[in-house]
Amino acid sequence: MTKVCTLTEAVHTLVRDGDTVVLGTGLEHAIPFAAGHEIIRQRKRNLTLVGPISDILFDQLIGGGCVKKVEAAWIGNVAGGSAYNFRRAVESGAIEMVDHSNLTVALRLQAAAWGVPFLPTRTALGSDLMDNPSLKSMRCPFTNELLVAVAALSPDVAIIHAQRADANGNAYCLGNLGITTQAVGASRRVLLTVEEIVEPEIICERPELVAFSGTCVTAVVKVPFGAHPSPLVGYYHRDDAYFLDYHARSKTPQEFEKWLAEWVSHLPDRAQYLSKIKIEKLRL
Amino acid sequence: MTKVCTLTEAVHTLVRDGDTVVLGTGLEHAIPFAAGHEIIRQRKRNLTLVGPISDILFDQLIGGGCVKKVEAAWIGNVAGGSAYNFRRAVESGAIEMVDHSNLTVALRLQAAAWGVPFLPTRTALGSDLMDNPSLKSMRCPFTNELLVAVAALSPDVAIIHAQRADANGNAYCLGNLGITTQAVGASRRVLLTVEEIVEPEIICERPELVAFSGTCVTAVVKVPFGAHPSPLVGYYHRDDAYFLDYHARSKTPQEFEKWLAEWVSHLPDRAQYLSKIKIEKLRL
Amino acid sequence: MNYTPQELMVAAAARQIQDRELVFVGMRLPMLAFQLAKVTHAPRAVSLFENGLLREASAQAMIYTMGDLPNQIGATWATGLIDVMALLQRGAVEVGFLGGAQIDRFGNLNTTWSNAGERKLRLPGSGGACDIACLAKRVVILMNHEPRRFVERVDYITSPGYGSGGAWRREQGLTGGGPSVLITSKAIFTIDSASKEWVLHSVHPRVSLDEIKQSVGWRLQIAPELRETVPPTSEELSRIRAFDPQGFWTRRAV
Amino acid sequence: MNYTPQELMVAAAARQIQDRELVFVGMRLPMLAFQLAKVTHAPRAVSLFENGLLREASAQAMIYTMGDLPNQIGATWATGLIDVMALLQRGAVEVGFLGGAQIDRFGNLNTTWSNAGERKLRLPGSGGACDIACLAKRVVILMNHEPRRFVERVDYITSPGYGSGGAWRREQGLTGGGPSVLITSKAIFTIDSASKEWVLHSVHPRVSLDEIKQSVGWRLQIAPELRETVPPTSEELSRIRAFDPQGFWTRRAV
Repeated sequence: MTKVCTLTEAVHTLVRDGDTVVLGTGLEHAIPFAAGHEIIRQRKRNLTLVGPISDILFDQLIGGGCVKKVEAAWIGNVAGGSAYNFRRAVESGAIEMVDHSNLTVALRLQAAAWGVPFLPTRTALGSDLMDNPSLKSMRCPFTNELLVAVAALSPDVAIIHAQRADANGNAYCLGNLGITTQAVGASRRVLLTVEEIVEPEIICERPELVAFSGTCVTAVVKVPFGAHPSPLVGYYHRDDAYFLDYHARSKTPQEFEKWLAEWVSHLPDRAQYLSKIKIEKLRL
Repeated sequence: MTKVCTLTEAVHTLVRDGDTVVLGTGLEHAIPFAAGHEIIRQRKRNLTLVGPISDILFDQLIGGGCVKKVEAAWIGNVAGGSAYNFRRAVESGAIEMVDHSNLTVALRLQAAAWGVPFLPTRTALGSDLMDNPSLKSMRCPFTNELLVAVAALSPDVAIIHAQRADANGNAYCLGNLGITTQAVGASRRVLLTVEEIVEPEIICERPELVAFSGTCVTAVVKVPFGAHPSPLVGYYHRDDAYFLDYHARSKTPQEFEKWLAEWVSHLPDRAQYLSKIKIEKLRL
Repeated sequence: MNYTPQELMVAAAARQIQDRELVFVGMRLPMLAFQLAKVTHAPRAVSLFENGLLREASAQAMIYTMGDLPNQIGATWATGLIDVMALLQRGAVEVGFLGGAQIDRFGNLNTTWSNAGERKLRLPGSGGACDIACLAKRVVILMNHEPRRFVERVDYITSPGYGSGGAWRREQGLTGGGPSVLITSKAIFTIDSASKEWVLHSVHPRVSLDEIKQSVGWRLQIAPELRETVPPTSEELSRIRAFDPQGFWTRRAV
Repeated sequence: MNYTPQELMVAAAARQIQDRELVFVGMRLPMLAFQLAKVTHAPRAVSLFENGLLREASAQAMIYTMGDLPNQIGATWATGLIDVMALLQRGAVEVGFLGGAQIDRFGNLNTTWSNAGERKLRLPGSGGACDIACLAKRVVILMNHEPRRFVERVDYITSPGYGSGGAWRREQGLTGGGPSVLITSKAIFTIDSASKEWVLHSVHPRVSLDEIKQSVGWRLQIAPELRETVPPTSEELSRIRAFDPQGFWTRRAV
């Protein structure tokens, strides 16, 4: 009984309509675009997306009709500016938005990962982010200082992309981690995509590089370049031109539909996607 | 202006009479015995020791007359049983003891490292450990569940032993970490002893192995075998016989005084100490 | 076949571990029990150590402490104490092992202070024991069977069992399941589901029921069909002796 | 010497960084400012990125995002967001840089919602900006100087400045120092120590005082000895252009 399966199977089994899904946990690094595109292809609906900064993947999922709610700190295109599907959907009321700072969304997941119902912080005090049911003013039981209590959140699924893992899901996560460990610890199911699946003995050579226990992981899928167009430490650079092209081609719903057909809906799988890209230019 | 100095200088400058000192943060691994012995030699007084499980180093510091208070989860000799100086001092009222679980002492430091005045937990509920001014019952502001609030603690000094660091104190900590990152983040000053000091470029090759930022470190001291008789991943095994010998030779104050003279007080430095040990047998 | 009480305890403790379980191990006898379970019925059990280690493979040499290099080498995850305690606190750890200097009718453990006549004796303290007692789904307790250790009410609750019994744990807000089994050098006890006090489940070979009754400081409940404890098999014994060749933990005269 | 307003802003921002400071950098112009400070007066300044990176050495190539490989390679510490935010929350970060779509008299920033006549425009949100605004010892703000961005009161406080002025931050429990300097494409502002509103500190070359006064939505305080902003030196300009050869961030026509 192994956790290793195909991306199609993993998304089919782990991501269900109406789920709360945390993804893009590395901020602009190691974003699980391959898994995100598979969610769009499988026409998942009414998802709640949770994340800190998610470059353009949230925008694509919103444009793909998968999303009813977003709970995040920042949604845009870091190099380009606005995320147009997101703007349109929030301004029209088509999706619900719950605003966070990076730290408050991280603490929602950290609380759940630690098994406590809340964690205190000094951020967000005095800001309008406090208009959020998961943030409450409180006083320290020892010092009486004003603090913000952040309620725990346990997503249904976390989707993570990493460099390598064994078949049990023990993964090396190289480079910055963002809120990856918190997301894995908080979620009921974890879908892990990796560049390479290796033997457990390889992982045990440097157990300090393992970011979370494989006991938390539900499915492990080998997806080379699974984070493209975002960068991945040790494997490939960011595809800057792709982000700028997406920015130009998502300004109207009509343009976005064409982009989506070309890059997601009409492609059967990731292999076809990669054949459209000069991937060797990005490889380290 | 470098942080690199001798152990004598570092202990002289960083550890002051009356200080709160956290050490033994790796539990039974990487215990900073060399620095602890230097504290005894320099006759520091009225220290408060903080730690989770500290194998025999706390016992030696207590026997050396350096300690007025201990705030910890477990004090003993893991292989042998009792820590006799500790027992004598607590039973006679010579030192004050504040009892913790491993998690509550870790959370005191984690709270300070995070810059919040407390953190909540579900441990210790219903236990007599609650008879501790840094633990208080509270209710979750969201769920109303019973929890324990653990007050932040900022020690004056953390003493850490690691494998290697650069001159700024950016350290690779290999093997289990215990509460090392929490202790470093919580403390006003950090005394780091290491097996090797290396160039920053070496550290930057694998920044995932750096356990804390060198910006938190006050002094960096090269002390080979600085954790003996405790083990250090990548460098040396635990000296089991030494622990058992200490156990046998600390049963009475008189025996302990002889042990202390032989192994600490009458030795000028760590080099002399190491010359008394068959260190090659322990080296990896 | 000859075996020591400690060897029987290790074999009985190993049977408490099921395959694929995440186990908070601790040192001494539970460590041997975990190693034994791995090579017999629970090859995919995973061990967790509070210093910050998780192992899928067994350690390859005898260890005195969880920080010893044979426990570090081949670990699957090397991290900090809080990451490991987080698994415990969020309910992911199926079973934790504990010992103690003193235990009472409701499974509360004391490893902090004990009263010896006039004198108060200081013990090492909780370590991670309180955390495991509060937070693990099940707790298995191993103790040497000496009458002074089995009292109506412990002098100090280091590691909560069922407090004063009944719904006490829920009232305190405790989320872990509490003690499920007590394995001593003379007998095995389980918990009465309503009163939450110990029930004598089985008596080890060559131990009399009276001896057990007289050794505990309260009126002991006894299971309707009291059994004799299943002794270790020869395979179990040879495995245990391979892990602890000097009998350091199992006190076997070699 | 010719330079763009963005190049002047970068040079002015770099001067806000002192040697050895721990700096929460962010992207775009502040990133260039940090790089410039490192090669001029602050070689030992340390940069911190909310994705979980700390760098003692500068990045060796132009980056679009903090996750780009030139920012990862040569990092001193690769960790998680909370570890970096912990440095901020415990008061270890001397200065953080922010931008914004809208700013008000008391330094409050809005990057969430803005009102354009009837329509509400959705902006990207806080990211780490609220955290930096709440927790850094000093905050330096860089903004393009367009009148619609400078209002009496922001529509939404994403990143708190001084709220309604005076002791507001202390009353809210905020531990960070709040905004210290605002660098726009036309002028530099500092904070009045009592009222906590902006004071016009210097006007950039070729910009008139009247233009500034008319561009803000409140009655602007002006420093008694109003200066002209020191323009970037030729060394600063050549450094900036080496970091951003295409003028991607500094909008320089090449």
